[in-house]
Amino acid sequence: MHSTRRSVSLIAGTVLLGLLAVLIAGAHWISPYDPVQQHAAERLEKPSAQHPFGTDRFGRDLLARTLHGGQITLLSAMAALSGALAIGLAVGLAAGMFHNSLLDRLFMRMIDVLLAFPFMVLAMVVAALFGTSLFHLLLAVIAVGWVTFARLARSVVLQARNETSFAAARVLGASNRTLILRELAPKALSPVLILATFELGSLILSIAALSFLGLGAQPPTPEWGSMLADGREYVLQSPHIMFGPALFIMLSVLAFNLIGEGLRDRLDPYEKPQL
Amino acid sequence: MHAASEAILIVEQLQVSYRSKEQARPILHGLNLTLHQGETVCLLGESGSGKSTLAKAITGLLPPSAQVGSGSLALAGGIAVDLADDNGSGSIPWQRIRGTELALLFQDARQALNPVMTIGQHFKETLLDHRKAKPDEVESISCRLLRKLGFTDPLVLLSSYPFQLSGGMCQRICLAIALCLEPKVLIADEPTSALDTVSQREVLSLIRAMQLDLGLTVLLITHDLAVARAVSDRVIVLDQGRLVEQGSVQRVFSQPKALFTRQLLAYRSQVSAPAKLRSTRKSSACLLEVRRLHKSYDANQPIVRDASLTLDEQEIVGVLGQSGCGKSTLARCIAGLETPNAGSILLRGTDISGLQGKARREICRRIQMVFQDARASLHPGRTAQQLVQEPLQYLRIGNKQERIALASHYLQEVGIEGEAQYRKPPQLSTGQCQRIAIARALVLKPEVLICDEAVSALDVRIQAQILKLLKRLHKQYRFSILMISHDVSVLRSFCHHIAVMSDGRFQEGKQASVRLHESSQPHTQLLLRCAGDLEEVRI
Amino acid sequence: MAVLLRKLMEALLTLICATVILFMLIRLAPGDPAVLLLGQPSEVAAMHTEVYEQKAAELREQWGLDQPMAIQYVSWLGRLVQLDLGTSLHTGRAVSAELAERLPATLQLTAAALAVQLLLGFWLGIVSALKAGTFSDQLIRLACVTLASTPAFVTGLCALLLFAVTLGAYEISSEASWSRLWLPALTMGLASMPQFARMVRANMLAELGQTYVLAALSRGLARRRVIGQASRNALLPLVTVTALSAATFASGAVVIESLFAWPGIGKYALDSILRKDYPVIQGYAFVMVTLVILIHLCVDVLYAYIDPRLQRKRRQVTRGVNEHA
Amino acid sequence: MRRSGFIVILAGMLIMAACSSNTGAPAADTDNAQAQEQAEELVIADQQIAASLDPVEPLTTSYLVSVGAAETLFKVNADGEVDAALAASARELDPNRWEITLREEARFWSGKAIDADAVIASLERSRELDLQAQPFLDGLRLEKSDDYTIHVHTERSHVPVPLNLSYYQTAIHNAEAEHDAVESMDLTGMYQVIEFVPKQKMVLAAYEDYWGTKPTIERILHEEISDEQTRMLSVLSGRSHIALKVPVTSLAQFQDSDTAEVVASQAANTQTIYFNLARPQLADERVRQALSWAIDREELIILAAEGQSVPVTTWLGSNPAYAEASDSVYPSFSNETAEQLLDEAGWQLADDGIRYKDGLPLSVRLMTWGGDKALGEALQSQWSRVGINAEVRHGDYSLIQTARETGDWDASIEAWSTFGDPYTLLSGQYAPGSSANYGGYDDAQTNEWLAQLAESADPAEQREWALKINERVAQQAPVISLFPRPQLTAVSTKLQGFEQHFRQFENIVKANMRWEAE
Repeated sequence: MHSTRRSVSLIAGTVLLGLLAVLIAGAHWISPYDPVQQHAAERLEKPSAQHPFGTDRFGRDLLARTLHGGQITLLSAMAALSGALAIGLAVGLAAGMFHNSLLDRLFMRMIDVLLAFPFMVLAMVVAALFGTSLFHLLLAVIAVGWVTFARLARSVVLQARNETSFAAARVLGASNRTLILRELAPKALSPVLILATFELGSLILSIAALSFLGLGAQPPTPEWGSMLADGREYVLQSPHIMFGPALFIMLSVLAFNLIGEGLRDRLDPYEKPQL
Repeated sequence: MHAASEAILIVEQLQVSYRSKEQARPILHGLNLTLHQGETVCLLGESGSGKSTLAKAITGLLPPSAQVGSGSLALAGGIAVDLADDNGSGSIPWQRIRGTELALLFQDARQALNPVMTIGQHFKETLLDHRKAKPDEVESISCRLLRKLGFTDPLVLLSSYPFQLSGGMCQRICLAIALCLEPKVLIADEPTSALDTVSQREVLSLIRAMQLDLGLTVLLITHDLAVARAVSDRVIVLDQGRLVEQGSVQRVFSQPKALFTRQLLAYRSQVSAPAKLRSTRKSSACLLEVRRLHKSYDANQPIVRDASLTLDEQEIVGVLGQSGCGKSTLARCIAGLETPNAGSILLRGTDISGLQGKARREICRRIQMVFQDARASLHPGRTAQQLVQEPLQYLRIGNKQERIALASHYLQEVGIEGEAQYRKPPQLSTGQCQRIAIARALVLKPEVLICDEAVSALDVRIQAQILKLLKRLHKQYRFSILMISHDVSVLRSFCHHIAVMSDGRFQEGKQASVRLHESSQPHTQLLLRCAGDLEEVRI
Repeated sequence: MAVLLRKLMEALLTLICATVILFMLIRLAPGDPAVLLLGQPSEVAAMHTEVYEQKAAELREQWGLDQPMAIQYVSWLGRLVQLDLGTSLHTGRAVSAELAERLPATLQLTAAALAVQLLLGFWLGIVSALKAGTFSDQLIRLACVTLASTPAFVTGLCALLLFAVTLGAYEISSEASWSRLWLPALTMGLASMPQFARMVRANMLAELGQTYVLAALSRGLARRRVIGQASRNALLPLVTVTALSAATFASGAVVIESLFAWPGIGKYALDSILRKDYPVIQGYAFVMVTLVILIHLCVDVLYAYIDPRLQRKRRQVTRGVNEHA
Repeated sequence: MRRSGFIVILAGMLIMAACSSNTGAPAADTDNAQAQEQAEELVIADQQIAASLDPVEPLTTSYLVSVGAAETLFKVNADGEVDAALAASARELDPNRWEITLREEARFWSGKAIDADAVIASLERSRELDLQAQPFLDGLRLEKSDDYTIHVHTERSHVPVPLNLSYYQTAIHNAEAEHDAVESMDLTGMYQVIEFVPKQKMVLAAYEDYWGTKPTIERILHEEISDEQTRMLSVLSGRSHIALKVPVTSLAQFQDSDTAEVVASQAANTQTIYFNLARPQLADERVRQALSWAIDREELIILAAEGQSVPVTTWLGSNPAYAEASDSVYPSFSNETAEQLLDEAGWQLADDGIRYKDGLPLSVRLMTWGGDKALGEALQSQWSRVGINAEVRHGDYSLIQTARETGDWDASIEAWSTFGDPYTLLSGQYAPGSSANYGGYDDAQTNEWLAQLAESADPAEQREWALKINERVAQQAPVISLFPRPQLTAVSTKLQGFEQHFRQFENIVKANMRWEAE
């Protein structure tokens, strides 16, 4: 009973994500409208059979925009995440493997420094520095995002270094490269990936928030954050504009969080006494 | 001797199973058990036999994944409980039973204490929660108890934290805390397995003393035949969740009825049989020499100081010492896992201490190591074949076919054959894992094999098998062995020479194991006495 | 003491590195601050270029913008040491004074939001852990995940609409009064609560799996007391998280503060970033970075007090034991 | 655990209760008082309020003037005529000299007389310290004629001195005062500042000894609510009585409201696209003209301004005085003309729907900022219909400024005021090197006409020149004019007497404002 219940969130998350992926990937077939084409005559229409999510101020079909926006939002969040993940893992592994070396100290100092910066401020300044575009926003997100992963990877590696299997591999003659790739990386990977699923959720929110502040995707690219910002202007009159992107942001973050929860339960199953 | 006195705890028809991945795995099959007032009963069994589950079941501490099929518990005070009811419903008044009726001791005493609470707080909380004392009496009660348990300065102890104390001290404190509620029955679940011989002896004699002093009834759960023989009045032997034999300690040890008990005793005598070793040829060359080795992580607390030792070709040398004496660190230094602060390690005359990179890896061909926890040293996701091939890959020995052939050969040598070669550690037994670890070490044809407590955590049966295997391989492949252990009997039966380590150094050179008892060193004598007490003397 | 000193040195080093990054970032950002200051679009686009250029040059000199980076950095650092954060380009007032003015409002909001986050997160996390695997656990986790998935500005806007316009129970003004606190605090606290609850749950489950919990139960201690012990230990590692979320709140919840017109630091920072008010951004970021580093330092020191395991210097107790009983 | 959970909830509720009772109790006590005060205090929610109290600080004066704290010598009324304000009258003595007569009864808040010395000192202080006052005071020499008369000598002839002195940058203040605190500031307006929190709120009370009509509303609270949605909600909730800079998008939300209504007017600002003429594709006049022909301004107004404006095709068209110029050049929207022009210019339509010439696409990157995002998006859509690869970049203003400095820009949107002295306005936009001539427009004919406009003495003649220049520029299309920026203010239905003004800083507080009779 215990184990079956535990995976409910994983299953629910996967199913939800799959559903979203199908919807988003099939945007062309689900909604026949061009997400960018403007129709002044059909602006601000309430949801109807023709436009299930209604239309925005330019008469663009919101369902089409939401679905196409999903491609952009999710892909860019994933791209930023993979960037941060790759850097974070590499730095974390290196720092953990060569614990207390100059390299490690240097990395740790960098991490400390970056952690001391308020995320939003750094992201905003970096975005302003390079100019506003989704690509630059992603760079900014990566620039601050890798730190979390590096820290986690390093702590896992430090723990793994004390394990018998690490000592065993060293005694058996494994080189540093082998040790990192075969012994440490697989151990660091699963907790880091679990963190990543949660991070992906908050990343979607962060990108949305930064887009909301006008630092993200440029028009007419549909992106959930900027769609929300657009819809906000009509919040009383046509709240349906915000409905689509808000719903999809919620659902996708929910999906990733559920998967994260499920994965974590699986990775470290808890055994608590009956109280 | 207490057979006539009244039954103080009766367990009937206890059936427990664990749920895992949809199927239930039965652990206990309708066990019956009766304890009488004032006796010490030993529950003897191998790991996995269900003895700890019994202890948890009768104190209501089973994890949620365990299910009690049936079973009843009756205590002297007229308390009768249906254990099958206990599935989180809270219908059983455990708070009245635990602590005051039944007290429990755990294997790892340090883990059983809250790490951020002082010892005094533990006493206070326990006493006050049961209303056994008024707040102002707590200190005097706990001091009295601690003094009784041999602590001469209880006040210092009350303000210390668990992490500041040794494992043996923690176990004694757990005992004191358990006793402060004056329980009728004390259940001790492997209370000494995590301790070295000296502490083991201390804790056991304390339990015995308290039992006699307070008229306590003790249920001692252990896998160690020596412990069972040393302290119990009555022995119950458990095999795979079934009670196979019970009777007075003398009877069970002298005339075992069940086949299982007979086997256990036979293995034990194998393991601790006095050495029948030919002494090594005087002419054999010195293979490995450790010269004045010094290692510390913290300048104030050196782990190894000024340790010197030699290992000749084909020789088996045992390093004996209490836990924390620095013997494992010494082994890790020799294996190249640690860099010593001072001193040298000579392998055939060449200093190999503190080598890095490629040079260190070359030494790996010549010095290999087997660890205490074999399962932890193996990657859970790889098959036995792959695991044995690993060192060959690391050191780029042979091509793929050759590696497979070599691995198969050595796996066969250690007794892993056929389909078992393609299983992964989680599907293999602890003994098999240790065999794979040995095969993995030997596949590089090392000159020195270091065994760091390689058999300490194993059941006696597996212990005997592994030792036998090592002996055979030693004879066949003619490597030298450095055997690290805290267990005198194992070392005495296995090694040519034994060096005793304490406080990071060897008090004297290695002694022929047969003449160890002639040593004049007081520490050696203490170790021997404690071990000997357990072997032969009843506490 | 030596440990404290080493920590202090480390913190200082981090701070210096941070100031370098901060300085570089701001200096590399686009826009000539002098031009930005002078060139705000006004009623009529008729600037006399000579006068304008002259003014701009004067300003550049005044702000030291024409000097080499290194010198600018050193002089900036020198001023920082004297707690002079510079003068706002926009208002011409001291940045330190402007920050100090807004700090109370932000702290007020921080404290309240933190209280919401801690109380609710703690409670839900513990309940969820104790009932792990049951329906109520799933329900709590779902609620938390849903809450964590909702953008704060959506929740905030809906709350504002409901309470201010529909119910008339909330007053929209620019003041940081107590009667206006509850809504932004609740919005902020609820947004950050799920993460906290999740960590409480995970830690609590890890603690409940420890032997000492079993041991305490085996001594017949009351359920409440055992849970109390476990939750105390589960919360210990969360001090860092709490301190950091306090720092995040204190650095200003940009969206929440501007949505609720809360006159705090976050809104001030956003305005300044959009206005490229360099001294303010620098001063603000410096204060926040220092705050975070200080918080880290304090947490380190605090742990030494609350978690006895970290008091490394404490001796092993070996005295007072009879070798033999 | 159930119990401890309950305790936690209880604790939470207690804290909440404590918070609300903390505030609830005094609130209840002062409820009546507040209700009365509420009836008297006018709450104005603005996007920004003053950051300081010194009238020479940028923008500060604008807010001081708009809430009635500071006054200028002259004032422009809603019809665009210059009236006397703090000054009693003005007279042009000769083409290079004006005489300004002051009011003897007017006093600063400190009681100091507003005499010629004080006024000259004030204007000189503005000239010295406020860069933005420069354009209006440049070339003017102030001379005291007698205690209450000033002679203004101008370098250029026929400078409209009263108009110049109606800009908020020339607000009269006591030059001897410190202006660093509520107590030390000294102005002349009908409302006196009594409390000030920079960038948060300013409280004003009616000034007892005001020279003119005393206001009926006793107190004003001017507060900063920078988020436009929140600002709008504050009026809808009844808390504020006036919300400025209401976004056009929220117009519909006031339709059903009986708490507030929106007053909309077109500012004398033209939303204008500026082109970077240094770009090869934009250096071609035909391309720029095509870009203008391709714009459907009616649609733009619907999409980006909710219909709250009217198309203008020349820059001066948004000035009520030049209304006839509003569609003198591109009278209608015509994609055909645009396509024809582009074809002529050699930009051929390719299969991907974009025009190419010499293998290069016809690209225009339009930079927008502030509230013009939707406008940019609509423009992008319209331009792409004729085969232009239009890109929109929305950001903050500093990005546009930086881009202009480095020359790395194609087009940007900005809206300058079109009200004022035609020479100042037009030369600011089109004279080579002037500050709003971003694209580097330099046309010999236009320059010549600008010189003639400067020389011209007769208002009718000036008007003539201005129209000619305006039309020529529109023809050549270095900029494209779209429509006057709509200016929306949400006003509580309780308030009467609010009057919309095309000058933003003149449109809030009037002395005749009063509360609707209950």
